[in-house]
Amino acid sequence: MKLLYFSWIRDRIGMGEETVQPPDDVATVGQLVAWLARQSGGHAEAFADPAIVCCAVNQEFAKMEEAVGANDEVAFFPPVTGG
Amino acid sequence: MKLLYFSWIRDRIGMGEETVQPPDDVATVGQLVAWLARQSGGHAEAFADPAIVCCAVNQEFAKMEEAVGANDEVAFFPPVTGG
Amino acid sequence: MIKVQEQDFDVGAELAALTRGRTDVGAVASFIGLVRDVAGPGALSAMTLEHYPGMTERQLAQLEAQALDRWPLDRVLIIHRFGRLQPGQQIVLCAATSAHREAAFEACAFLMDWLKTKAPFWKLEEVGDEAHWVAARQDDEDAAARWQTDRSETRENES
Amino acid sequence: MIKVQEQDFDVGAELAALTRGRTDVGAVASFIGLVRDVAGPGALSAMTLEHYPGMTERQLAQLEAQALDRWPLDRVLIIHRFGRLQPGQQIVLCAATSAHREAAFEACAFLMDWLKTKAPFWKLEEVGDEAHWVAARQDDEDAAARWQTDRSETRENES
Repeated sequence: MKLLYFSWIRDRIGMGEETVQPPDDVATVGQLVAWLARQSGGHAEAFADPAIVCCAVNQEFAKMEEAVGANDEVAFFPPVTGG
Repeated sequence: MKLLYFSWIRDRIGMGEETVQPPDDVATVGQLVAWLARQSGGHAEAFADPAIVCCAVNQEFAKMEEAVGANDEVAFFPPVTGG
Repeated sequence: MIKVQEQDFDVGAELAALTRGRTDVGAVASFIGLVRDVAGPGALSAMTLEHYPGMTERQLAQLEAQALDRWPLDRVLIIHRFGRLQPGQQIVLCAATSAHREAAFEACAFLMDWLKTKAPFWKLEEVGDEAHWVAARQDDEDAAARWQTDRSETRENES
Repeated sequence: MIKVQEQDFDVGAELAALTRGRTDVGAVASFIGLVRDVAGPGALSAMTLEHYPGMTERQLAQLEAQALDRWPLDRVLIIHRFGRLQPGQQIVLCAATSAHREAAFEACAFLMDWLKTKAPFWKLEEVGDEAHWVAARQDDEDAAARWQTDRSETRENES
């Protein structure tokens, strides 16, 4: 599974991109966030408050219930500030 | 009193500008319209329906009750279509 | 700034001039009105804009002042052409600049609605051998009416 | 038309291209967003726009399609820059063209409200020796919410 991080999420994790293989019981965005938060101190800090983390699965906004799989591109970022 | 005519009001009257000396009992825009309508066939045609004629006194929109005097610039025109 | 002119205008240059050297203006809303061939492709040969010199400038300056008074704007620009124009040519440019986009958008829409109903312009359309004056539209009146407030009511009734 | 680019854009040329050779488009509404020195004159040294390449283009194309679907528009233009920008520089240009002004104005405001809340951009402001990420604004969320319909709700929930 390809992960992308942007803005202060990337700053806290310390990298913009990584490939991970979460266990089989990680089937949704919310479960992936919970699993990622245990991977390092930086990850824990980035996902300390999941309520302020946004997610996109395959470049479309996704809610915490959304399913994720091994072939998905999953991105995490703070609320966007375009325009 | 200086009068200006625009658009189809001018076309019907046959001139864009004239100077008139209405009698003393012409004291408002409405009275001026009634008096002008008797001055020629073109005037009569232009002011046949006063409800669709707009007026400006000294370059500000004016209603039929508005006072007019000898030193005023009075313009008549159809509803505007700017922009 | 108000400009009533026969010649065309350069949209890019006019808009850029509104914010040149400024770092406190985040929003530029603008509107360009073009001569539209309402009678169908190729039917309208030209449109002549007549106006009331003197009153036009006066009304546009009042309109600018009202917009500046009503919204937190930095600058307002209204350029309105007169004379004989071809289909597709530019008639009018309105712009409003502000720190924030809401004020700029609203003011720009207000300027256009009021131009349609308060600026002393009249349009003569040439279609084939016929020329006819464009009638004012009721929906333009309705659009302008939504900006009515007690203050603008009062102003409208001033002599 | 969607453009996501690092280089600056020419507003006059971009807007003129939308209606070149056309005689059936009467209205061009547009909005230019500029880098604003929110911290006070001279305080902001630069703002860097980061974005999510791929998703940005995808979201902007969906936004364009929604505007074209929702209003009787002729064309939509969205140009959004990324990279490091100075105060006063251009960030974004939105435009909508239509036969009539109401559709053009509404669509242009809609594009900006949705860009603020749906386009995957993030702003890093440099003030003195400090750099901080700009937080999303609740009032931008509120502004975007006014365009919500059943259809856009559904679209938002699509995977």
